[in-house]
Amino acid sequence: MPAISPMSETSSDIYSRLYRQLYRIRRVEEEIARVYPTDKIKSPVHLSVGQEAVAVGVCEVLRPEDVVFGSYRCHALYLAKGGDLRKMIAELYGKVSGCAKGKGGSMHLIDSAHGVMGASAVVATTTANAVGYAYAVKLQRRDAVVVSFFGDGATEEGAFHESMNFASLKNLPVIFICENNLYAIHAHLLQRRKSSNICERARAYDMRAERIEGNDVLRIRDRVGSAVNSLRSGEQGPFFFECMTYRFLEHVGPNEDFHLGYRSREEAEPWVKNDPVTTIGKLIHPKLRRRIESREDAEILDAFAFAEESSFPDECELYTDVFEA
Amino acid sequence: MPAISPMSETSSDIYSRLYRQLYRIRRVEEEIARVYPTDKIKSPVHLSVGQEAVAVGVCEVLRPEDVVFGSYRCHALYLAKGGDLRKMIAELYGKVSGCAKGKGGSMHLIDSAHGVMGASAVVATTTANAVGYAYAVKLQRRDAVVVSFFGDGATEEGAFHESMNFASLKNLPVIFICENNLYAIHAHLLQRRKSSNICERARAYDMRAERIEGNDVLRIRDRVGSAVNSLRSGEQGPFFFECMTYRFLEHVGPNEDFHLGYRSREEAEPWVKNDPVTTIGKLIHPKLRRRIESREDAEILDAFAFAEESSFPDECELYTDVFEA
Amino acid sequence: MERKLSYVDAIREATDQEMARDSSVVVFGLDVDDPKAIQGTTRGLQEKYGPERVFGTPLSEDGMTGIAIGMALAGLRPMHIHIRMDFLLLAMNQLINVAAKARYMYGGQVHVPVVVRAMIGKSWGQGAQHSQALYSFFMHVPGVKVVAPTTPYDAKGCLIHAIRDNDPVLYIEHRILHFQSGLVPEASYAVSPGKARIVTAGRDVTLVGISYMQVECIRAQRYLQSIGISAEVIDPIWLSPLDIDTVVQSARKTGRLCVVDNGWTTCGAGSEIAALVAERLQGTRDIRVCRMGFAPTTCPPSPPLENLFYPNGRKIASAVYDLVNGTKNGWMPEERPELQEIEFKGPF
Amino acid sequence: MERKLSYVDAIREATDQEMARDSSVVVFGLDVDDPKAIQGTTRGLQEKYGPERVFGTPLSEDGMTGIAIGMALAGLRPMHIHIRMDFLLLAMNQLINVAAKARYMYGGQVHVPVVVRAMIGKSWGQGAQHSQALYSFFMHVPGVKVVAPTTPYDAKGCLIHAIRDNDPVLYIEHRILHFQSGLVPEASYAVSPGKARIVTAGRDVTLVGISYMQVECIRAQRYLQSIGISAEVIDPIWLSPLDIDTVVQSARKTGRLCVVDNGWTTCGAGSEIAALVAERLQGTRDIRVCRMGFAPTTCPPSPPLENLFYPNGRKIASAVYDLVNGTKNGWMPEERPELQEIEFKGPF
Ligand SMILES: Cc1ncc(C[n+]2csc(CCOP(=O)(O)OP(=O)(O)O)c2C)c(N)n1
Ligand SMILES: Cc1ncc(C[n+]2csc(CCOP(=O)(O)OP(=O)(O)O)c2C)c(N)n1
Ligand SMILES: [Mg+2]
Ligand SMILES: [Mg+2]
Repeated sequence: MPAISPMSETSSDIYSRLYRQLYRIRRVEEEIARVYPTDKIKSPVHLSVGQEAVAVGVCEVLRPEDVVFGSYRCHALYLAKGGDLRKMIAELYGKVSGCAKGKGGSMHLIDSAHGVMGASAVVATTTANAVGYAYAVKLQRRDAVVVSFFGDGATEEGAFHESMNFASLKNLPVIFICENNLYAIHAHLLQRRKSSNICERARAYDMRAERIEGNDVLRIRDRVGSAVNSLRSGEQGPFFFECMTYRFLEHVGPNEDFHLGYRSREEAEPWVKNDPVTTIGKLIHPKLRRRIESREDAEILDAFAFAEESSFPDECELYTDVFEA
Repeated sequence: MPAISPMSETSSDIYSRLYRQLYRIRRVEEEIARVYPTDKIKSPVHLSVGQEAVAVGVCEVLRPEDVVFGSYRCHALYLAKGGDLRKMIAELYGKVSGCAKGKGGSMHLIDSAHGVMGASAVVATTTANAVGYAYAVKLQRRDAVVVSFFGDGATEEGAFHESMNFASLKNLPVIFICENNLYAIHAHLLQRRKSSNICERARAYDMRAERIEGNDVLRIRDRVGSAVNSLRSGEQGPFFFECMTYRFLEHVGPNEDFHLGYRSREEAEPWVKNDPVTTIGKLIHPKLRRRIESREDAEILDAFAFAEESSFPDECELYTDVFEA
Repeated sequence: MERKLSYVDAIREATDQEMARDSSVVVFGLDVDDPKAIQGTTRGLQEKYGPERVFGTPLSEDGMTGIAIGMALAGLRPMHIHIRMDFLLLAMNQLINVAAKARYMYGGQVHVPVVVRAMIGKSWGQGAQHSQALYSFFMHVPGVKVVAPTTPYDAKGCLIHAIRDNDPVLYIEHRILHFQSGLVPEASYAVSPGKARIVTAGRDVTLVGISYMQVECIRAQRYLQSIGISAEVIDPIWLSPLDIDTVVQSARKTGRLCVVDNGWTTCGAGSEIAALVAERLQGTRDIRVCRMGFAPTTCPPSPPLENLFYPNGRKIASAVYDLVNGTKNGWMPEERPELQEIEFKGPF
Repeated sequence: MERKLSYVDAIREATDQEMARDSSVVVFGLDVDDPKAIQGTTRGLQEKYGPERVFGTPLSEDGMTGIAIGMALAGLRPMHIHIRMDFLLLAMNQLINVAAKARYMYGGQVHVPVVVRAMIGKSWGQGAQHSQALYSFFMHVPGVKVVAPTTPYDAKGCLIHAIRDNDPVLYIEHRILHFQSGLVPEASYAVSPGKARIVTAGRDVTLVGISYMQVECIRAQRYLQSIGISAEVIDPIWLSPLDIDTVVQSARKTGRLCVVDNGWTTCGAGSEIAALVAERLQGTRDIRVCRMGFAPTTCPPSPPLENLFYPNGRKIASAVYDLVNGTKNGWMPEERPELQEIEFKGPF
């Protein structure tokens, strides 16, 4: 375990906060997976199970006024940044009480009140949006940091290149977080580029880039935290982090997919062994841990009940929100 | 003057061949500039005056079966690769005897018989086409090299990024030639990217990249020649060259543009002093040189006469070539 | 010729036969060589023809489209596959500015035999960005052909034509149609542009259904039959070039035209067909027209809203009833289970 | 209010006034801050409002469009300028998949007040890739507004509305119109969607001209006048949302509709207008329709072919003559110098 950068709190506070988030996200998605076969959730779900450490580690060092953008694999990010759980589950159920009134679905979670500025089903599109948001933040002299989350596959899109170039040209207060889980759907990184050198490419845009190995929530919190601090202290951006992580379940849907043969259980093993939910859980006193878990379990039950009980949007909702009323 | 890589011919043969091309291209464009005010050429002309060394140096080491793709600034490339002069001028005049029957214009010169595979008015589009062509060449086991010419501005487009990544992934027999003339229209390179590190970015795609300073036709011929030789000897591509050069005239049109103020005559001076047409001309015996020049002058006169005398396309031509007849 | 195949297998067989016949055919796109094999349409092709001719790509729609064009310029016949038509929006520059124009702007010196396979998604809350069918964009621009086969028979024949065509062809597949099965000759055959298909002859109204909406139009035809309205259902198959004559003749006979788009109606295929029919029949035959399609909104994932968003057999039947009787919401048929939508479980 | 301004100056003044009024307005795009200042439309703005609010960009249409959207999400009102509409093909994903859908797919939590200024080129052999007017693409997709002002007055008023509008607006400028001059009030005013303009009242035919074709329609109206055909010329101004009522009323009166697109006709604005008018008037009024626009080919640079490619006043007058008299090529007016095209020297 890497040391915690000195902060005015005991590391156990930090551990329990991190654990609370990790556990919460994991359990929410396990519940989604459990419910999914009932077809109550009629929306493609791209679960983050296994990857929670990235969103949790990064958001641990963010403030409410900071802003994040994500991809369709946005559940962990949404929750880690403080997105409303009830509204999230209701959105998956297509209910009017959802964060997007049932008009977004699982791939477009948003909670602008908590700085979750949206997620796109089209790879690499929100990266440019995040850069634009960061430009505005700088122009408006706002004290906020913008963080763009995307997968390894997103780095192959032209939009990624154009966004990097502009963010670097204008020294924008944006942090790029590449969640490198080695795959784009079923295609391994090395089927899509000659070498695994995402950080080198980022450096070619004249930005500081660093790879964080091992799906390590503490190290992510530590390293991204210092980048966030330099931005807050007026240093210029951007920063780039490649966070190595691993998806435990299938690309989309609630199941495992080792039977497909594009990756092996052996490959997954070390990641599963080193599952942050377990490792961080171990750092907390069992009593405290159980307290955290039962509180989260209750909240999750409540959120699903809320979604179940909520009503579907009224027919007239079909026509609203195309343009300003 | 850098040494000539050993080849089975005297350097004077090489000098005179290079000079012939440099002179030819320069004179053709001077003639275009002279005629332009008469409105006989109703097509936007992006002249290469000052930049001829790049196309000439590269094409000197290419064979007829090799293939080049260019941008709208394609006159020098078209001629250097052996494109038909009469057909080029006729195309600018919008005549049916033009290389595209008057349906392309100055920005879309093509001569497939001589390996000039086209030019696009949309920046960075032919780079992807060149990469695709190189993929085919490799698949077909053809002994040909593909060269993609583009400007410094093109490297900012997403299409450039995607093309580089794929060319590198598949080790394609393609050579990228970035004609870095420091400007995109009136915007300096450093207004568009944080630093002048085009080669670094190319290397981030795991390809060999080299900058060639000084608009030096001999060095270009030398360095690109060795890349071409390695490709011919079965080595894998791609290769990337950033050729520093300078545009003497306005971005589009026949005139100088120093009065606009986005660049200074002082900046241009060293380039003009070191004008390859002059420097290479000096390496040739005056007699020989005059012989070359008068031959070229005559051919150019003939080409413009040909264009003048040629007829415009028949009305029915409007509807042909949309689809296969 | 009694062999039945699914739409998926029809596409796979067409591709296989053409790849065997012509070594210049190459197939690529995201996930083309993965375990899901693009719904099965590319299953086994890489094993059979090797990774040089069949391969998955990086996430680079624009670049790979330009690369496909470059391959075509070099004599290959590339097929570029997109699991969502929505992603074509990243490739518009190469498709519209280059592929559609190359033959013309190079005075016929080159041609671009590229096939772009694009899938339309529906349902299961795919929502805003996984539900669009933007074929009208490509009908608008000269230089690209557009086909949207609805039957397994046409899926095979149109794809074979598309591969052999020397111009760019956009081949549109609706994911629900992938599950249809029907008669498909084993021998190779081409379904070329020029002839729309009259699926059922009728007297009272001409029903034109595009892509999956063809299925809903057939349902509507059944509903209408039950109350004595005889609909002539036409499948245009090729949208560009479009066989408008068949539609015009039918409309001249029935005096009524209803076009059901599998997309938004504004500036859509339905607008074009309605306008063409009006231009062609004006002064000779007074006709009634009606266009249907997606609601003029973004596609919502919430099931009840999604149902409102799409036309279906009953809504079409109801609209046609009004067209015939000059009523307004004069009739809505009871749901008939035997006409139920093909059962499928998402997400697709 | 007798002040005359050019279309270019009207755009510049609108931008200047809005930037002065609202510090959230930012202006960018390729070459926005260069000596040519986008035909003069951005002249002086950087000096006045600084390089943070007015700046040129890298060559990155797709990225910069996404960046504009991100700015809008953060509360700015970005104006993104493209010197050629053809380049929008690189930005379709962000425009269609994100800008047009954000408000809806986020359930109204956000809005995207982005203005995209796109210029249509013509003539001087610009050819295939510098001549397209693809506004029908944006009319097709819900969530984007589209405006194509033709007069300096509307150029200013529509741009002011566009900047203040809380949804994405595509603002289309034809480079020939840049040279028009006309009355433009100095005080700020908005020309909002909802009302098409009847430019000249008439009895015999309704002429709808889009963007620059408005000018050609006015020429046609003059030609037709000379032989006693009275044309009502309508400028829709806003294409989305479209004021179809004004066109329908006029067509009900004249019984004849000719729509002249400044683009290709297939699935174009003309198809939509013709289809809407047919749907609205069927059964109550028999009307004749005719659509004109670009030839169904790629744009050729060769002058004689280019002349054939575009509609003009005489061709429109001739088509309308046929529409009125049921003839075929019944009449073609002599060129009238006083109706000559605005003299301009390319390339633009
Ligand atoms: C532009 C675009 N192309 C293709 C797709 C289909 N697709 C959905 S997810 C995905 C893989 C993305 O991989 P990555 O960026 O690594 O994210 P991950 O799923 O691994 O989190 C692809 C190709 C898409 N959604 N958008
Ligand atoms: C995609 C695209 N964006 C913008 C333009 C407008 N434009 C024409 S040339 C040019 C500058 C290109 O600069 P560079 O690539 O350095 O080539 P150079 O003109 O210097 O040879 C621009 C921005 C274009 N043609 N295509
Ligand atoms: Mg991944
Ligand atoms: Mg340049």
